[in-house]
Amino acid sequence: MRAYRALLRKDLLLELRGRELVPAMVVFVVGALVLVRLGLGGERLAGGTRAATGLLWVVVVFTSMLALVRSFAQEREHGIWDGLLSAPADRSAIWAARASATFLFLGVTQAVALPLFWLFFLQDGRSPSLAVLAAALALADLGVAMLGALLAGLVSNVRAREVLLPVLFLPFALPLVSVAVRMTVDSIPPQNGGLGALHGLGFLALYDTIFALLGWALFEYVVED
Amino acid sequence: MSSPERAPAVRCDGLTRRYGERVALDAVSLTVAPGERLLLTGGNGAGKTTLLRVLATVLRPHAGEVAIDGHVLPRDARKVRPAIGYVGHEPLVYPALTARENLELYAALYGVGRERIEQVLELAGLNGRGADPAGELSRGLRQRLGLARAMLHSPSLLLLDEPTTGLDEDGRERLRGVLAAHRGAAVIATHEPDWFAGLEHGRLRLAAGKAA
Amino acid sequence: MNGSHRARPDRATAAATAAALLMALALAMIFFYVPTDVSEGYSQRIFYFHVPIALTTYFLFTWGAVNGARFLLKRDMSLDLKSYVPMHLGVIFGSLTLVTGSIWANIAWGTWWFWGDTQLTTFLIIFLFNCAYFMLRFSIEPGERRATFSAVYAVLGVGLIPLSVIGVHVAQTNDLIHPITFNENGANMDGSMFLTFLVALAAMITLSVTMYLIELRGKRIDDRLRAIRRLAGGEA
Amino acid sequence: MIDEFAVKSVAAVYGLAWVVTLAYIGILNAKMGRMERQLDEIAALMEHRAASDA
Repeated sequence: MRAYRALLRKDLLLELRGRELVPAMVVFVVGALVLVRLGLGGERLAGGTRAATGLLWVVVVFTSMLALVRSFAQEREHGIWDGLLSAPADRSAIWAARASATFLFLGVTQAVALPLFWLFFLQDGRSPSLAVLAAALALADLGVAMLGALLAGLVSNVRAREVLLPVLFLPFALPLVSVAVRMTVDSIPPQNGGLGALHGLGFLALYDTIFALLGWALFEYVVED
Repeated sequence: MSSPERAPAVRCDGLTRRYGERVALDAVSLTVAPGERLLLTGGNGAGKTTLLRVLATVLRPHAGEVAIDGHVLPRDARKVRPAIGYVGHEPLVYPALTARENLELYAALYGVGRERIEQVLELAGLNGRGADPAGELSRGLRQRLGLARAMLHSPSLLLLDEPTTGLDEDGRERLRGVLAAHRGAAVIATHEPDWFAGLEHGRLRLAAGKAA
Repeated sequence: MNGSHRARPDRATAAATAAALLMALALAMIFFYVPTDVSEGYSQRIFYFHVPIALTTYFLFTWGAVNGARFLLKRDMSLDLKSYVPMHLGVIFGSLTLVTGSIWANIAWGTWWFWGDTQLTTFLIIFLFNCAYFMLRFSIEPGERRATFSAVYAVLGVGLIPLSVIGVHVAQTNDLIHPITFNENGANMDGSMFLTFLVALAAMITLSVTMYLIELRGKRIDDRLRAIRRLAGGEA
Repeated sequence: MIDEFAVKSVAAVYGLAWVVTLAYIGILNAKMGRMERQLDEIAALMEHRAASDA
């Protein structure tokens, strides 16, 4: 447990000092939202709130990919893997710390993105319920962070990793997003009894559990050579 | 020197390790008794670093058998890691973190008390530089930080990969002091074996992955 | 060259014969025994190939993942091959499923692809996963590392199958169009249809097993030939 | 009252299955060709060796 805390502290310190990831993610989100807003047409938003909510999730997925591609960059570029791997600490602590750090970074970025989402997209006062959206984002971020930490470790020293990671990550993002989009879109009043938030949250919880277990169990194989 | 009942500090029988198609270590066999220091010599790419990384439980052997203190790798890797101090080509520290923060991280990974940090900083002659980011330290000072990191948990087996590179006279004296005071075994890859005169118990030359 | 010259049980030929017999039986039943579906008409007969091929694809992925997991535990390189071949066959059966699915969609609903349909979307996710598996495999040099990473990703994929089946189903509320083969109260088909379906499924799975065994045999012969060549070349 | 289009579709599906199987047989054939070439090389090497021994 002490190893996990120290590794997480290290990741947060590196980001605080380097400020390399979160600022870039925030700028990316803003840029993407603007791009999407313009893409959907000037005054009247084609597809209304439903389209906007769906597209928010597209931006969320691509932003998280940005965070994952830079995971373990420090360890790779400065050859620090040998130090972590020769230490007796359990290697899934490395995975857990990386996942927690990514989860926090995604959270910070989305805390910025949500107000902007309101600003850019919602004109007619109808918006998805904040509670449902926040819960879905939290659970989705957790799943993305845990799966992402495993995949980032896997491609850490593989050629063309910047291209490979999104390709490996995308199939797993599809079921997650399809439920998250459905759930948040259905939470837009008037609620016509679409996918209940509980159903959606249940699925996201299942998703997180599966990739918590697989991430924890498989990380050992991913970092050893 | 070697007491028969205690398992050898390091034992390799026909250790083989490949990188893709290339054979980096080709059936290397060696034994280091407890308390003995073995020098690894040989040109670049002879396999010295690969051998050290296998012993440091970072690389898995592809064939043959490797055992540290009688524990067979890679099965018992977790058991032996607390006893191994590994200094690689790289100092294995985060440049953006200060020397002390790096040591705090490794102290947590090795489950070692924080007071040990000041001791190893002192040992490596870095006592004034604890708060400097590792990236701003000179090549030699970073090499000393790597040595300090490896000594944090008072390992019984030292694995040093060309530890003298980049060290100034004072640094070399401190390294000599550490080695002289070290009771356990050591495997040291070096291009200047003669510098270790008086400290070494044997040498093994590697050429193209084979014990020459 | 391993000196095992014991008569190896020729499973490939046995499987091939079984596959041929089952396939013949299935075709006979599909075209001569089972009645035309009352509501969907003649085109419903595509079902007897499309769904078995899709299920075989899932079967192949699971098989590849199981062998991948076994490789991670045992580190035996032959298991890497036994994990790779089912994934490789999964692509063939997967493509066939998507194409036959589109043909059926075209006749049944008038569109080549219907996003509202859970089965097709789920399958596409799995198919994308398969392509990602090969992208990963081709970007690492052959060796134990490639085997380990491929095995890890294959095992991850098994997690994906239930998730995409449930996820897409949960997310799609308007899935009234795609005929549900199996729902809560078992197969909603009458006796003869279900029997034909089972025979077709058995034929398809046996066919995939045959292809698996043939590929393994081919690889074994390849390796041994290369070894002999080294021997012959070595001393010449 | 046979629905022409339906029959064509069904034929397309089953025909496709055969085409894929035949393509697979083609791949196997190519693989065997490679093996044959390797055997020829080995045979040549062995003959060369037999000649040099004699």
